[in-house]
Amino acid sequence: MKSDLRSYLKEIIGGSISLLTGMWITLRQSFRKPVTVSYPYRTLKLPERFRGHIELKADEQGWAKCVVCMACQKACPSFCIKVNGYKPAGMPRKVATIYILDFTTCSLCGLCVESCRFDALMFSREYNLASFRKEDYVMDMLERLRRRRICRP
Amino acid sequence: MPHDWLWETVRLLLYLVGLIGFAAFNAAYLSLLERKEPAWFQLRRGPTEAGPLGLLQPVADGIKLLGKQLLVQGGADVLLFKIAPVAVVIPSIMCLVLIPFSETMGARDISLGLLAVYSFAAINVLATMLGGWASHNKYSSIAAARVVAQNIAYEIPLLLVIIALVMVTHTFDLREIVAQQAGGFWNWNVLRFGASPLMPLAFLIYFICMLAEANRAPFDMVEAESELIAGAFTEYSGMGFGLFFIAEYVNVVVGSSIGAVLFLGGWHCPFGLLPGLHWFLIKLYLLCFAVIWVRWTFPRTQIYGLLNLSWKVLIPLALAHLIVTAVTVKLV
Amino acid sequence: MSIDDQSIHAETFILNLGPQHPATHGVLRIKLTMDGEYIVDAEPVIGYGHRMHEKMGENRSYAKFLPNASRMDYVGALLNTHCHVAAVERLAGITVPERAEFIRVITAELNRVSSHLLWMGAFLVDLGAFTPLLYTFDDREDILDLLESITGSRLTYCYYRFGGVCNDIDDDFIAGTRSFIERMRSRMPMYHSLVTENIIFRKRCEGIGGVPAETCRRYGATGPVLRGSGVCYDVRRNEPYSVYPLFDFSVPVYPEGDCMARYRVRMDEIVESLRIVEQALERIPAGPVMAEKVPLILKPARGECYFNVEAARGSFGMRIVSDGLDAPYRLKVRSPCFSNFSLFRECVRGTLLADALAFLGSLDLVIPEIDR
Amino acid sequence: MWFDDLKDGFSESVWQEDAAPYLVETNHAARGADLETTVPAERVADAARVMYEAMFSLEAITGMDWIVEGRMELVYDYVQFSSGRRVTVRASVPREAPGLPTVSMIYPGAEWHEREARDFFGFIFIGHPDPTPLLLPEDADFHPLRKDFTG
Repeated sequence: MKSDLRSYLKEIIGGSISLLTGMWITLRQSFRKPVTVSYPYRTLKLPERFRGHIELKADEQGWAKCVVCMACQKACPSFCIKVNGYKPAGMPRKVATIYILDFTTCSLCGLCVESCRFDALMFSREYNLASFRKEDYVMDMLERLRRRRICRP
Repeated sequence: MPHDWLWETVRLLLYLVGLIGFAAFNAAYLSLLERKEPAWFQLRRGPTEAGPLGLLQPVADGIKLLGKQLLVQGGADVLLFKIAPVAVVIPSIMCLVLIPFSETMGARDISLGLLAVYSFAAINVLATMLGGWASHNKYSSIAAARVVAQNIAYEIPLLLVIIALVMVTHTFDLREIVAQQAGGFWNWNVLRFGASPLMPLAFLIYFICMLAEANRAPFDMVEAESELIAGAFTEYSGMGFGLFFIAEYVNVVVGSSIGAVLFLGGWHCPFGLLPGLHWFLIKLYLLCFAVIWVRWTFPRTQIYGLLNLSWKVLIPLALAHLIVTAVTVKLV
Repeated sequence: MSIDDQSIHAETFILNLGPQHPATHGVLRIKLTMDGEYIVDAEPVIGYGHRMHEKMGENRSYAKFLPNASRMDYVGALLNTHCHVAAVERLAGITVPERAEFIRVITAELNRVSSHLLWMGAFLVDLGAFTPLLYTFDDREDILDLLESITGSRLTYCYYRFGGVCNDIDDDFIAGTRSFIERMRSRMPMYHSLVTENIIFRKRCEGIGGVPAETCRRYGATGPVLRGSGVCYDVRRNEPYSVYPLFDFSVPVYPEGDCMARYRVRMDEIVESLRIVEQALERIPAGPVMAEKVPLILKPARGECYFNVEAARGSFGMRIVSDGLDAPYRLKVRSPCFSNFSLFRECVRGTLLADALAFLGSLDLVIPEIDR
Repeated sequence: MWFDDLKDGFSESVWQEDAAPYLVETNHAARGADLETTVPAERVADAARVMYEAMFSLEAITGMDWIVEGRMELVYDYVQFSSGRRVTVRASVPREAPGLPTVSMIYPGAEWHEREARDFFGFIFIGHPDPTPLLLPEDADFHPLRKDFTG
C-alpha cells in the first residue's frame, strides 16, 4: 500500500516534470529563427543535378543537338516522348522535326537523359509549373528551344 | 428613480455591445495567436499574407466562414442542429457579463457571481452535446457522449477547488474576491499559504480543469481530429462551425479571466502599484498564451486516460486541498 | 454515415473509418464494428490506391520498372529500388563495384532515417501532437536536400541502376552528411525529452496495441513491428546483402510488443543507421560507380530468384522470373506493410477507438505500398 | 542437416514417401532461398503445417501463370526469423481448375495473400474464410495477371 502510494505520487511528479520539460523545449525553440522560406519572395537554390522536365540542348549553330536516334523514346517508361525527324541534304545527321514531351505522364525519372548518347538532352530548371489546362503540359520541345532564341528554323 | 433606471439600462446595453465586441475580437485574435504561436514553436512564420504580419487573417477567415453555406445533413434534427451553435455561444458571452475587468469596469456584479459563471458554463456542455447528437453522424455522436463524460469528470475537481477558495474568501462575489487580493502578488490567492499550503497546486488543478472544460488540447476529446475527424463539429459548415469556434475561444477567455480573478489578483498590480484594467488583461492573455502553449506541446490524452486523470489524480488532490483548507480555516 | 433507427437500438454499430480520414494517411478504409467506443471487429478494406505495379513490371523492360519501384513506398523509395536492382542483379549475375554498394548503403540508410522521422512526426499527429512533426520535418529536410543534391529529386528517387548508381557522390555530399549526422545526434535528446518521456505520450503508448511475437510470425509481420515484439530479425543481419556485413551496427529489439516498443525500435534504428552511414563514409573506397559491360537492354537468362531487403517498414521482397526476354515474366512484390497491416484486425479487437488509431499509427503504414 | 526435421515432416504428412528427390538445397546467394520443394497442390496446407511447426513464417504467396504449359503455380515463401533461412514451397494446379486448399487456417496472414492471388490469377482457395476481392473492385470478374488478360 505504501509503495503504491509512493509510485502514485512519483508518477504524478515525474509526469508533471516531463510536461514542464516539454513546454520548456517548445518555448526555447520559439526563440530560434524560422527555418521556412517565404516561397514566392525567396526561393531555395536548386541543386546542380535537379531533375526537372527535359529540355533540348542546342549546338553552336543553334540547332537542336538531337539526332533522332529514338533512344529517349525507347527508354521512357511512361511513353511520354515522341520524336521524329529527317535527314536534310548536306547535314551529317538527322534533324528533329517533332519532339514532344507529354509531361502529364512523365515521372521525372531521368532515364531519357541518361539514354542520350549525343548529349542532346538536359533537365530544365523550371519547377513553377501550374496550369488549369492539361494541354499546357504537352510540351513541344523544339518550340521551347526556338523560344529560347537559339534554334534556327 | 427613473433617471437611474434609464442610465442603468443604457449602461447595460453599452456593456452588452462592448462585451460581444470583446468576445468577437478575442475569438478572432486568439485564433490568430493560435496560428502564430505554434508557428514560433515550430520554427515557421504563420500567416503573413493578409495584412501586415498577417494581422488581417482573422478578417479573411471570418469572411470566408460567412460566405459559406450552412449545410444540414439529411437525417439531422434540423431545429437542434441550428440551435446548438447559438446555444453554445450565448452562455459563453453571458459569463463575460459577470467578470470584473477592473475596479470600475464590469457589466454586472452579483453576490453569487462565481456560481452563476459555472451555471452558465454547464449549458455550454449541453449545447455541444446537442450539436453532436443532432448532426446524425456517428463520429459526432461519439463526441457528444465524450463531452458529457469529460465535463462531468472535470467539473468535480474544479468545483472542489473553488469551494476551497470560497471557504478562504468567504464570498462568491468575484469583485470582493479580487478586492481581497490587493497589494502585491504575495497577497494573491495562488500564494495564500496562510489558507492552505496547497494553493499553487489548486491553481494548477484549476488550470487543467479549465483546459478540459473549454475542450482544449490535450483534452480536446470533443474534436480529436485524428480520431473523430472534427468530433461534434464534423457536420457543421460556415458560421455554424464559426460559432463553435468563437465559443471555444470565448470559453478560453472566460476560463482565463476567472483564473486571473480567483488566483492571480484580477486587476491588481503584482507589486501593489497602480491597479487597473491593463493588469487584468496582461494576466488574462498570459493565461491564454499558456493555454495555446499547452495545446501545441502535448499529444492528446486518451478518453479513459483523461477520466483517470480526473478521478484518480485531480479529485483526490482537490479533496486533499479542500481538507487542508478546511482545517486551516478552522484553526486560524 | 447515418445512424438508422435500427442501429441505435442494436448493441453495436458500424463506423466507417476512411477512406478519407485524418488518421489513415492515405486512402484506407476500416469498417469498424463498434460497441460504444470499443471495437468489436475491424475489417480493413484496402485497394483504393491499387495501381497493378506487378502487371506494369511484366509489360516493360527491367530498366523501365525502376521509377515504379520508388513509387510503391514513396517514403523509403531508395530501399525499394535497392531491392529491385539487387534482385535483377542477382538474376542477371551482375557484380556491383564496391563503391557503388557503399553509396547505396549510405543513401538507403539516409532514406531510412528520413522515413522513420516522417513516421515519428505522423505518429505524433495521430496522437494529437503537431509540433514534433515540424521538428522531424526540419531534420528530414536536411536528408532530402542531401539526397536531392546527388539524385536530383526529393522523394521518388530514381538513383540506383543495374550494376551501380547513376551518379557518383561528391565531397559536398560527404561533408553535408557528416554534419547531418552530428546534427541528428544532437537532436535525439530533444526528441526524447519532448516526446519519449512525455507522460501523456507514454500513457498512450505503453501497453497499447500489443502484438505478441507469435502473432507476428503467423501474419508474417517484419521490420520494427517484429522487432518491437522481441524478435531479433533484420534482413541486413540475418540474410546479409550489399556491404552490410562490413559494418558494425546493432539491431534494436524491444520485447514489449506495444506501441512504445515499436517507437523505441525506430528511434534506436535512426541512431544505428547514422552509425552505418558514418562508417560507410569513412571506409568508402574509390573506384567506378557503375559495373562495366552491363548491356543496355538487359536480358537475364531463364531463371527465377527472390531477393529481399530490410526496408524502413520491414522485409521488402521481390520475386522475379525471367524467361530470357527483356521484360520479366513475373515480378512479384512482397510489401512489408501488407503483412504488417493484416494483423491489425486480430490485434485491435476489444480496444478503444483512440488506442486503435495509436496502434494503426505505430504500424507505420504507407497505403500505396499495401495496395501496390 | 538443419532441414532434417523438415524432411521428416514433409515425408510424413506431405509426400508420404521418400523425400530426397523433392527437397532441393539451393544457394541462398543465387536464388534467395535455402531450400526448394514442390508439393502436390492438395497438400499445400499440410506443407504449411510442417513449416509452421518448424517455426517458419509465411512471407509471401506468389502466383504465376504458365500459360504454355497450361498450369498455374503458387510459390510460398517461408522464412525462419531466428536464422534467416528461407524455404520455397511450390505447387502447381491446372489452369482450367485452379483449386487448392487454403493455408489461412494455419497462417492467418495468408488470408490476404490468397485473396490477392485469387484477385490476380483466379486461384480458388478451398475453405478460405473471405471470398471478396482484396485489391480489385468488389465486382471485378477478371484476373489481370493471367497471361491471356488483355487491357
